[in-house]
Amino acid sequence: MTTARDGSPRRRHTGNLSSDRLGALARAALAVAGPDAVLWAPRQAAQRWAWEPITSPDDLDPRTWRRMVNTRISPKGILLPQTQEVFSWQGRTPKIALDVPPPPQPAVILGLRPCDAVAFDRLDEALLVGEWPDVAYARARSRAVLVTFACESMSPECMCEAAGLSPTTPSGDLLVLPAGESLLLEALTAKGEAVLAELEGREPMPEAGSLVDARREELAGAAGHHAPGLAAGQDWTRLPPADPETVLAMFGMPGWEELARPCLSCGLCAFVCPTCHCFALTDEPRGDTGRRVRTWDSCGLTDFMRAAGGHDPRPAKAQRMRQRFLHKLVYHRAAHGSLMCTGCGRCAAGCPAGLHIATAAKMLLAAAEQVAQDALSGCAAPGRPQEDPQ
Amino acid sequence: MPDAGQPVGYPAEVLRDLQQLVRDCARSLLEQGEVGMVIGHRAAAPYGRGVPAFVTEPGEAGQLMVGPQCQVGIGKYLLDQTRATRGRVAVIGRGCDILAARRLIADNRVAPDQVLLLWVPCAGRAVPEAMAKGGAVARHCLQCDVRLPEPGQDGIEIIGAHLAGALASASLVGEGCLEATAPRIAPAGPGADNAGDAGYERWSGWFEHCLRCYACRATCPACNCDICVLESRSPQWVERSTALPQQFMFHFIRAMDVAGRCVNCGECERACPAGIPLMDLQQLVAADITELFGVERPHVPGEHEPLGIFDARDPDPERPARTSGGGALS
Amino acid sequence: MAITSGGAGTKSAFQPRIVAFCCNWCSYAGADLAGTTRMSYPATVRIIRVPCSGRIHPRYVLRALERGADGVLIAGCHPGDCHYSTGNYYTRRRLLLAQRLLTHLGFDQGRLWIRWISGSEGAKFADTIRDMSASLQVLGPNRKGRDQRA
Amino acid sequence: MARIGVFVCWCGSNIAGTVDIEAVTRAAATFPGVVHVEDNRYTCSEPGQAGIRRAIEAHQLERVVVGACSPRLHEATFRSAVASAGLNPYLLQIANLREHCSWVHRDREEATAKAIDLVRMAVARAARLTALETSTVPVTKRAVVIGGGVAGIQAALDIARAGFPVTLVERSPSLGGHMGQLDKTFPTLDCSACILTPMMVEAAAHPLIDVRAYSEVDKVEGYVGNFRVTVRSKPRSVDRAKCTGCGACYEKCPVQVDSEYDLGLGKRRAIYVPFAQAVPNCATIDRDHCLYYQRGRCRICERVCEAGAIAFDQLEELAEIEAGAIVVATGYDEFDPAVYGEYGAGRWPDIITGLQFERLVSASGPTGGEIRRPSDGRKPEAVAFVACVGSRDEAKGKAYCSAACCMYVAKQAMLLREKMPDTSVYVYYMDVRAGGKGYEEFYRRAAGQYGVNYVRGRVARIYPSRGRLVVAGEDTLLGRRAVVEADLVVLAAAMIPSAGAAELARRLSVSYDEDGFLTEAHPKLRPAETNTRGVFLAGCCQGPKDIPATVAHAGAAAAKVIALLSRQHLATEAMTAQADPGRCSGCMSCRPVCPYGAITARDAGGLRSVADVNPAMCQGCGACVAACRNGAMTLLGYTDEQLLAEVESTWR
Repeated sequence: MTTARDGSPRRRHTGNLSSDRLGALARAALAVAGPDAVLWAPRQAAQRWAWEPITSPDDLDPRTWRRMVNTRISPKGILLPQTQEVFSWQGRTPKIALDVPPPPQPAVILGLRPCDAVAFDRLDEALLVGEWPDVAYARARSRAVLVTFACESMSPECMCEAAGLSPTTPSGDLLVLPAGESLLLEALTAKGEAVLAELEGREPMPEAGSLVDARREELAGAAGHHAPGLAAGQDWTRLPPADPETVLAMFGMPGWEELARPCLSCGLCAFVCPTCHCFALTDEPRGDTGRRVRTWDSCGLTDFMRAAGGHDPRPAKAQRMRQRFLHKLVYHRAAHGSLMCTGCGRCAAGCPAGLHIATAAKMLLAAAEQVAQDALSGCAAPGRPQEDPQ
Repeated sequence: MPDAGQPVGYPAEVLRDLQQLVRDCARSLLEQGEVGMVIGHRAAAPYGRGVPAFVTEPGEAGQLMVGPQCQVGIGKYLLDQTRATRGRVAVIGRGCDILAARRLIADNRVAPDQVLLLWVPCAGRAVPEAMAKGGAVARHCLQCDVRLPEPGQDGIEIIGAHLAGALASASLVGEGCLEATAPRIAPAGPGADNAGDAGYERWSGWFEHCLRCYACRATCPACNCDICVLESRSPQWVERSTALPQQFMFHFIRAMDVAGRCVNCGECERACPAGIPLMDLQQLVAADITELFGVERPHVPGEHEPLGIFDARDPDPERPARTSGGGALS
Repeated sequence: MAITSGGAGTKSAFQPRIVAFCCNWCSYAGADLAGTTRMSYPATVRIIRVPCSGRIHPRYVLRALERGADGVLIAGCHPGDCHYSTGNYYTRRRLLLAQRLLTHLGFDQGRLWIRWISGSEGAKFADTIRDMSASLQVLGPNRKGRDQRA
Repeated sequence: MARIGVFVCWCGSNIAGTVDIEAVTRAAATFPGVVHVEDNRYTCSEPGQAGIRRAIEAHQLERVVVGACSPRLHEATFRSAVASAGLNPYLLQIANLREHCSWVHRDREEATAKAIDLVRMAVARAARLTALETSTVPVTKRAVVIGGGVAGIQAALDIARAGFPVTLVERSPSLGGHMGQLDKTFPTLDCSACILTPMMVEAAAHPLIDVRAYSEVDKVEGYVGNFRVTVRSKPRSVDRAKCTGCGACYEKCPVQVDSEYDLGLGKRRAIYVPFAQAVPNCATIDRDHCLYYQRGRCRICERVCEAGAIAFDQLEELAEIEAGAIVVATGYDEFDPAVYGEYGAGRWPDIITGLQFERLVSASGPTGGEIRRPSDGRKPEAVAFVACVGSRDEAKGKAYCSAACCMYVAKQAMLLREKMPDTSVYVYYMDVRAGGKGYEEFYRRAAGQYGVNYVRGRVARIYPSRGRLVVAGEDTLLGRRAVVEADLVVLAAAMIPSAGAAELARRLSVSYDEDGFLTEAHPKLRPAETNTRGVFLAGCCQGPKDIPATVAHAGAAAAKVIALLSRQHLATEAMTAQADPGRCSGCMSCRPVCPYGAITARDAGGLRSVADVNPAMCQGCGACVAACRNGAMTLLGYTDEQLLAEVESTWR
């Protein structure tokens, strides 16, 4: 007797499905998600893997996914679209009519990698926790079913282990462990349970039971399962809880300037990131009609913080980059106890200037150790941070 | 260099010699105080790809590298570094880096006396995804005409001229990279397969995936305005929403504004996370500029921008254009 | 299918929308002359007055198409007669290239017309609008780069 | 949102006949910002304008839209109406409901729909209009005329006679230019010197004309009304105030050199007055040939000069002259016929140019008007003229026609026949262009009663044989070879812009064509103006002309200058370009496309420079705005916001 990821008490529920029955799994998930649900899965187009709506689940072949480490763009847009209408209007004050768009169709996201599945947990923390949950995201999220596929291979870009995760981290509503010709399923939430139940309702399916743990062991031990990139051997969970002193020390590190030198102030890192969720609200008038949309934004862009009147609290790119990395590795953790980076590696792979979050992490770990040592050796704390890098 | 995938067909020993020359040159420049900074490449994970190196101490010159892994264009960094550095700034780069620097100079953004340009021969640069497979050369490198330094240009010095020949003969395409190097779009225009609806569908397909992350603009040496019209709210030419018309406007404005100013470095396409073949557009426009206005090698910054001058004998839209593709419908 | 002059008489199903940027000194005056001499052309055109065709950035062409135009006309003084001596030469280069770029993006070349119309060429202005309307009727409504809410 | 008033005009039945005014006003009332709509039978009439004024006050209107006839007709009218109600005149927008709508459309329904669109566009634009001010610049009441030939003198005199001071700058030691070298002038055959000399004298004597001969323009700064012209006066080594022009010095000067004035046919001394009627009548020492300057001794002139005017240590003077206007009258030079090797010019002394012939036939010339062969001084028994040498020949010369040659060849042929009736004269020509009052008759007289042999055809080559010159050509009319043995050959060489004209044009930022002639602002309507406000053209610097055309052109330029200088202040355009220094990244792509040189780079500190527009020079074409990539450049009155507002409201 354990508790599910969503806290619901449950008996461990697993299943063993032949991999050519993936379509059935998909349809079961669709049934759970609702009548008008849309199925999303990775598909290869123009040499890249991308998330696309799938109309014929039976064409899905998990074997092809083995060639995919991960999609180039994260799946966050499925539940948090880059462009989302908040409301539309018609007429002019005083005679103005507002109209709120209908809720999105429920989504089944099939084939998530653990790093991306965990990323939705992070988005939940950022957008749903607290007094003012993000209504639009909440609606999409509550009706979505997440089916995670454990990774059978890693690329030089992968950093999940540095981020405290693994290629088999239980995440999403249902975890799938590919094992040869069969898919070992493990329900992780009530939704996952429902999917398995639905599946069993259609045809008898054996329990996977201990096979799941065995396969997880196997995958974890398998070669090439240790982040080979710059992040190799790093463990960001060792970053200390963000006590003011440490944060000030990290904030004041002189290294930011040098680290940021190559940065070109584009927004790529945030736009490919599965957990970045900053947005901008803008109006799009068309005569007497129009709409208010929210669109992805990035703290790396030069005008991100520019206020009406032109003031910009973060004019230097070093300041913007510090904000980004500290938010990923320190600030969010202080608020919600978890790293805002799941180690998917997209930013590092995509950065046109070859910047790497692991470089920043290394710097932060060093700074933290310094603080710790100073504390031990009883000598004075670093005190006030240095001047902002300009 | 960590897990560097040396692309097939590169003469490793030539690159090694070239690299030594580059390091020595940078070291002596810094030692003699000729420059305050040398911008070049150094190896970094993943793939051991070459990322920008900003060397200010003679001792650091040893980290400089050359070769196909040097993906990141470094010319544009002069914009920041000439302002941030005491003394001149040297760029040790390939033809495209040099052209990028010349673009900034031509655009009045960098003073010629603030920079020192050192041109290193190049055998093309690798495609990120293909690095693991042993590297493929970026498409536009196949059409590149500045791989080998052009002597006799003032303000530009050449490193390793004697090695250029060896690199010139180097095969440009690595293992399993043909698809990466194949041109994706054929020239449009009446008759061409992607003219009209087909072309529109094709570009719509690409633009649908555009994230508006501005990486193309951020890396483009011709996009060097301090404040960009693409983010302007008044007048607002492009709205933030990623609807298709906005995407077309975004890419039309960018293509038009760099028309005749693009240095053919391919940075936009390399940087694009959606893999949009942006260089196709630029190369089509460059060909048009040559055809319509007789400007040879429009990617080489000259005294005038092709759109900043005119010739009374330019083709006239009222008369049928010289060839298909251009001119007004009459 | 052709529009009868004046747009009166046989009204065809599809009336194209043309945005015309006319330079104040030649083409706008030409359009005025078409009026003073009571010529007639289809009511398909909306003229926007600019000091010189050299003022028009190619962006305007796409913006007009985006916001509902089926065709865009850029009209200026004949090359060599520009009131500001050289403006239209730059226009010619910039818009010829813009036209190429649009075709590369899959737009129909006939969506953008560039014409030189002097203050004395009222007839040429009327003819241009007539021809352009007719050829746009053949092309049909523009859907490319079109903002559906416009 | 600005409070907008819309005024729809019936224009009698002109608009109302085709457009349903009532429908338009009803629609206009619903447009954003519109707080008042009314219609008038004739909005441009006094009551109509009064209506606008009333409404502005009654409804506190902040913008006015008038739906009426073309703005090219009544924009000024309505602007003043708006202004008289205390509103900025540029807060007016006109919708062209007549020329662009009611007069070109027959279908009432269509015309009405279009009229509504036009008003909507105007309202949308009006909402984004901003108040504009025309600033003024003072006018310095002086003109600088560059070039002391007949064009420059004429212009200087006209301007001075109107009461404005003039500085007349001439490169050579004396005024007069090429006209001073001519003998007689067509078609009247009156003596050139006789009509030019009085002008020269008047110019020199005129209290308002400051003649600066032997001087050149070094630098030109500033803009219309406020030019600063730096004039460099070369040292004559003679004190102009003391020199009486008695001539004792050049009587005694031991050095002889070729005379520029006589084009090498005669000699002058190292100290000289170029010609008898020279103005100013003051000697000049040619330092390149003077023994004292070359060898350090001689100084004979100093000894013989009773006025003690010789000043060997004279230095060049730089004077900065403030002027409101500049007239360029730099004239022409003769095309060098040596380009035509087959004509042997420069190789055989008896092959001369038209201008040289003028000196040869002139009573003041080296031969005292006796026509002699330069080589041996013999009287020529046969003389051949060759027209179009360098003109109308794209291959080796110039594409254009030099306009004066046909006539001066006829004139010179006549003079010859008059002086030496037994000398036979041949004229090789392509065709005779005698467009001008009395010209055709003049040419007929030459060919007819003067018995000049006109041979239609180009000359293939000219070569010496037995002491004479064989002119081998073809008579294209008779279709046979036309070979003439002549003793003297005169080549009617083309007119080309005088040396340095292009350089001067660059200093004035005036454009010039591929032949180097300065470009007028408009080929038909503004022939004496240039695109640089305040700079005008007179005479052959703009293109080949004969004397009457030159004088007329000079008069035109003078009239423009007078009109300019008689203003106390110049109003600058209100609708000018403006660069936003905060947004401009200083790429200066705008600079080359500006036809008025109004844009300069200004240091903005921190290694930044930004574009700067001089509103006094800007004419508001907007070329720079289209050249600006990031929208830093704006054209007041035609901003992107305003134009986009029109585009976006076109059909909604």
